[in-house]
Amino acid sequence: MPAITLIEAVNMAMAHEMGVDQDVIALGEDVGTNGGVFRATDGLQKKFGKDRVIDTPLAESMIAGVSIGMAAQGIKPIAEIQFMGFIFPAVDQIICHMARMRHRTRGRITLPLVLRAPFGGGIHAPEHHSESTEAIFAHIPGLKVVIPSNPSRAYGLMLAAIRDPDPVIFLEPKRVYRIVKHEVEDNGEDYPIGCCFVDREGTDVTLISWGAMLHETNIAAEKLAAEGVSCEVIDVATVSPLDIDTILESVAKTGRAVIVQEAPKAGSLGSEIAAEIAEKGIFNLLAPIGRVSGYDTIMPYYRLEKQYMPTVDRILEEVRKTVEYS
Amino acid sequence: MPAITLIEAVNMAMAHEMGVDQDVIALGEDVGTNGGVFRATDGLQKKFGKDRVIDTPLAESMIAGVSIGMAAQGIKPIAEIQFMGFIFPAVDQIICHMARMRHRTRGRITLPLVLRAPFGGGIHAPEHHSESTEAIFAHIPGLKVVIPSNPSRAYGLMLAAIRDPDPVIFLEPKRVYRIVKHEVEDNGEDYPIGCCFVDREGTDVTLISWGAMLHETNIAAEKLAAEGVSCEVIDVATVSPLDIDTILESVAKTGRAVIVQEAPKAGSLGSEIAAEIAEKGIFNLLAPIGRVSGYDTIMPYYRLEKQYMPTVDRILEEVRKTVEYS
Amino acid sequence: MTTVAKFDIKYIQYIDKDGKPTTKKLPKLAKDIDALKTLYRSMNRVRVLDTKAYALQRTGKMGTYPAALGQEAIGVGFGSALNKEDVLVPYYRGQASMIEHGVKMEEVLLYWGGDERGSDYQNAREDFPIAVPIATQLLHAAGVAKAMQIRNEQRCVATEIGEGGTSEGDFYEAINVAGIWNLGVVFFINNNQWAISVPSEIQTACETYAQKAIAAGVECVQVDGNDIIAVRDVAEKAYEKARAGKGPTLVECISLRLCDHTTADDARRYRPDGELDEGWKEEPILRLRKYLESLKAWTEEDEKAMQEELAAEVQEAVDNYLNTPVDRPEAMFDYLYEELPTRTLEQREYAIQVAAKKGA
Amino acid sequence: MTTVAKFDIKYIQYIDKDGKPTTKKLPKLAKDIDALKTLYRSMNRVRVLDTKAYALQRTGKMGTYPAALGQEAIGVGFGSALNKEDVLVPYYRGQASMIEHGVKMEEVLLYWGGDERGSDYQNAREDFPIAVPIATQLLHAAGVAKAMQIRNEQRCVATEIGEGGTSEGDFYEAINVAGIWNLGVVFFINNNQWAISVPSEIQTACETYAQKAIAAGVECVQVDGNDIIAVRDVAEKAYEKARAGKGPTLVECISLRLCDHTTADDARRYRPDGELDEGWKEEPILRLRKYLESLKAWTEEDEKAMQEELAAEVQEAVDNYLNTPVDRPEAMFDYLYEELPTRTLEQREYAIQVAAKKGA
Ligand SMILES: Cc1ncc(C[n+]2csc(CCOP(=O)(O)OP(=O)(O)O)c2C)c(N)n1
Ligand SMILES: Cc1ncc(C[n+]2csc(CCOP(=O)(O)OP(=O)(O)O)c2C)c(N)n1
Ligand SMILES: [Mg+2]
Ligand SMILES: [Mg+2]
Repeated sequence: MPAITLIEAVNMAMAHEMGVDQDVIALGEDVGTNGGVFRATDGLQKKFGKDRVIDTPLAESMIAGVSIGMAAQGIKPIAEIQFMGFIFPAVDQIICHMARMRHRTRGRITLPLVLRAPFGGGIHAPEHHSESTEAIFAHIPGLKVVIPSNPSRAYGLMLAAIRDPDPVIFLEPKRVYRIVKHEVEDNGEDYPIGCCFVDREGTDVTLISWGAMLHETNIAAEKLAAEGVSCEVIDVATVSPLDIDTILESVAKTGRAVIVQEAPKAGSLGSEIAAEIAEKGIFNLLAPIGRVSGYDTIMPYYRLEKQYMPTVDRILEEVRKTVEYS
Repeated sequence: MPAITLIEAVNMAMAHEMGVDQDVIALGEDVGTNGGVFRATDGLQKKFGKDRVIDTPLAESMIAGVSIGMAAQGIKPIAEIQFMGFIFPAVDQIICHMARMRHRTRGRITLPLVLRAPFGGGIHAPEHHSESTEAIFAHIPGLKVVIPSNPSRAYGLMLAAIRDPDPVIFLEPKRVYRIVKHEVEDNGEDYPIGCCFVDREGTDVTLISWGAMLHETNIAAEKLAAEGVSCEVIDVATVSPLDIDTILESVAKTGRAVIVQEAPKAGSLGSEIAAEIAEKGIFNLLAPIGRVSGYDTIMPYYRLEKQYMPTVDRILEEVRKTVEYS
Repeated sequence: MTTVAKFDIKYIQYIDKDGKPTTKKLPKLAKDIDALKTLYRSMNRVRVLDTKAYALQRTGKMGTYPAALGQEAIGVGFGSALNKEDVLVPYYRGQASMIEHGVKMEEVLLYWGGDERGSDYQNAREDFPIAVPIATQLLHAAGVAKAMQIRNEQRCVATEIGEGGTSEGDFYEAINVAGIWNLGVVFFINNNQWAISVPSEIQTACETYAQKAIAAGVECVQVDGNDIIAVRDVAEKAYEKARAGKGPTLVECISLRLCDHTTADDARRYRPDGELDEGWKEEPILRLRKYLESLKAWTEEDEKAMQEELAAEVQEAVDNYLNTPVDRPEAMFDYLYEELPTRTLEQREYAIQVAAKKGA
Repeated sequence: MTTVAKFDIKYIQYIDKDGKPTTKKLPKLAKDIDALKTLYRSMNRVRVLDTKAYALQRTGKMGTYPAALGQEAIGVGFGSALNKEDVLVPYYRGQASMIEHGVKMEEVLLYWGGDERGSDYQNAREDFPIAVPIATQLLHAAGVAKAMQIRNEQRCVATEIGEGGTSEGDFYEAINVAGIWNLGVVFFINNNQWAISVPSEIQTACETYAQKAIAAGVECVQVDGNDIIAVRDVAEKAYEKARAGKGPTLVECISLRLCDHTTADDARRYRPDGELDEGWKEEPILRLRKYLESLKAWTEEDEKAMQEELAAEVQEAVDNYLNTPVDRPEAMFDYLYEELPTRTLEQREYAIQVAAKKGA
């Protein structure tokens, strides 16, 4: 079993499901011959033909809207938005239709579709290619928003997303597309959507993160272990609907929480998690909830992006502060 | 001085500023001859001509995009989106350009524009006409998001929004367009953007709300006063950037907080406020933060909308629970 | 300077406003008295329903409602030409086509009466619910057609939009993708000359709405939307072409909105004097009646009988609507996902409690 | 069936790929040797800059960069025809027109080198920064033109988009509003035949991109985008019309992308064999050189001298770019609003501290 990267895992999951389910198709800008600008769909058109791996015209609202139409007929589209920064023309279709078709037809029409998009900073990309706007979608009832943090989860969660009878926004942390490899068996086994994963068990403090930031978070946890601080690390994975119970249980145990995210802070997913802890677990807290976050400013172009992105050092500092608080 | 409604105040502020500043213009679908579907721009075209009060083609991305172009030239557009449910085609222009033009040109191009939209439920409107999605915009750095709750504030804040050198999303709680009247002098005095207003001083608990919900919140506070519970009521008014200091001060005084909002709960502005209190004022809290909110589901059509919207009773219950907590 | 491409836009009309044929090459339909009577009845049915819906709204028993007054030939024309297995993707003023394709009148009323169950069509299971966000539905129609193409089905899709809605980007993205993918979808533009208060002179510099299809390489035609024979005939041919895998068509149907935009509108604020008087002379129902009368196929008694029957039919739908009790509060949650997340489940329980208290 | 509207699309070319005139009715420019030499130099400048930028990227000194190889006649042609007081609203592959309108080469490099200061154009103060979200910029261009119209100014706006970008709704919304408002804006389509890996056969069913303007009632024309005399002449006339309040024009310029989409792309994955060989025979620089040579207006020595001068000029820009120190970390915050909110002010202080620690 060869070790594969996160993006290869995404590819493998799509290929797997297209192989077993005729109704699964892929579409998007440059997904065909080119295999996607990040090669997420590499080889799929050769394998499954132009009818099932479709290069679309350049129009995101169209990609989303057409996927809705197809899904209503029982086709299971996996639509790619080339970068999350270009998802906004599709927001109307996502919010006004994708999220609510089952609801508004009282279950008559359902939309088994996946909308994939690479997101996040740190790869020296041009303007509009590095933002993290998962909070927008996590606020929309009727959507599921999934963010895998490593190859195994990418494989299992992508399978689950395709099989899910409802629309899933699948956000891929492109900074870690290729930085770790896992041995992933192509066995068709999916991972549950709607559950956190516990990356590391610990007793002193709960670190909560998702996507690419989990890597810095895990490194920080490792370093802290050497200092004698025992961190529990939670990969949120499904950012909506949020599995708050796992987080609350952990915080009940550790009494301390630090949330690590790349997105701007105000009105973010981190705010949501903090609010939930504050509502349901406030008196378990021995320290204020720590938050390591991108800033409430525009994602800078790449020369300054390192100044924007949370680092292992910033995490260490915040965790130490939280652990030392009394 | 005749008493006027919230929507009349919006109209009066626009008329005032168009009178004193040639660069101010209004545009949108049906804003001209028809004076807007809610009559917000009633009479403006007659007064200021078709060059300054412009009926646009039916295209929201266009309305936003063209406003950006005009504002870059120093025109000060007040653009209407007919209902907030139809703002989504414009989201790309709002997020990718409106919010960042000053930033990305290092101050060379600035956008003194206002994007108005009526929002919120409770008026038996058709589908897509009743949602409260302020959280989406409050999460976007570079925007200001203002929500007046009564006629005086609508007048003062609209003037401030027009005069603001940066883009302001001005959300009008249409349920209260006509339910209260204030005596508002047309004196051209603006109210500050970026500040909460304290509607009512109190000592036992801080009630935090914005927009139409402030009305239920104030009624609840009145009833609670009769029971001997002293509520401080805060109108957030500018939901982004948030004036968290006023809220923290109040909570430091009362030790208890209840947030009241119409929007769905997960990832909402209420989450943001709760998270901030939890981060910066957690040990002032004598009770968990109470939250009265819309549900994490699609805004129902009107037959069920009353079941969705927070009521005075629900507020009373939550405040009592919060006050009695020990 | 050489010419590299040429286009022209055709206009089709068979019956003029006085019910007189304008050409000798009439389609078969023009001689099929039974078919014409059915169309005539259908147009009248919509008009009765709309009138009733207006009355319900005025008496507080309905929400905002968009009538199709003066535009009945369009929806009835293209809706009736669909086969049962075709799919209809309507816009909000689409009751005429919806009813023709099997949506019940009481479902239409339920939808505008603020009840989601109105979109759980009992007969037209594959048809889309009404799209309020303008132009979005055209992309769904293209997607449905794409699904049919993938599966090699001989079905087609019909969708409708107002002329104002053609200014939205989604309109153009939809016709463009339909063109390049050669989809079996037919786009009908109801050019009723108004988008709420905005006339075409403010909407677009185009001479015709049909020509917008040229931007997508899609075949197009302009039709007299008050002439149901023309609308229906053009629709039939476009559907045949679509089902045969020969691609999309865009059909502009010229009519006039004889009513307010919706019950929430007052067209007197913006409609020029005289427009309505002229419009009423062109309207589709009277025109077809005159034509039928000229064929000696319709009498005053027929009319009376039909109106009575329609009144009863619509009244039954209204009664069914009015007798439908408000849905359970938990219905707010029950169709959000196949399975409700725990968190929202708690809210569901809470909402039930709150409702129970209120009820008590 | 009557015909209600007719359209045709004209194609303009003056000089063919061998540098030979294709008509006797040449515009004045074709005889203005000095002007042609300036255009020739400008096209070469862009090519030298692009080559340099590619090299910088390959050696880790630049971010992703989109070259304009083979498309220089378009941007140089329409960019050079602008007056200083006109406004340019470029797209990401717009360096040719930007430089013509006063943007410095080092600003272009700074932008793609990941520094916002690259958009703080020192000369072209009113020009828009590069738009990466495709088609969005066309609406800004329309808005700028609307502002000029409101103020009754005799200026105009030029904007550019790739042929793939015409599939976006914003493209259509922009030309439609420009049409109905009669705005002084000229839309240039760089039809370089590829949208990353997607050729026109997958993008639209249109025979021409010019014809998309018919959907907006906007005048349009197709031009040989490798013939700078044609591009420039058409641009001049369109601007004159725009400045005179006579409305918008859409100009499709046919070229070929001789390079990868950007430095992040590898066109060998999708480009058919032979396309490049054919393309290089059509390209605009060699063509103008041949034409100049045919007029005895250009020699090998001229070429050598010019290339040396351009190399030095571009090198200076590169040096300025490379010598620009990274901005202060607080610059992330300083241009967000006129005045930074308290909350964000705290983050600014914190960011400064973090940076200081890192530096230490
Ligand atoms: C995206 C969007 N923007 C605005 C509206 C509000 N609105 C509802 S109907 C309408 C006018 C539509 O006119 P037209 O397309 O001509 O259709 P008609 O109503 O005349 O049939 C507007 C602006 C909407 N429903 N959706
Ligand atoms: C809204 C949006 N979607 C997708 C992209 C990603 N993208 C960048 S360039 C490109 C292709 C553009 O092709 P074309 O418009 O023909 O211009 P060209 O690059 O060929 O000059 C794509 C898909 C983007 N920048 N913006
Ligand atoms: Mg209309
Ligand atoms: Mg291209």
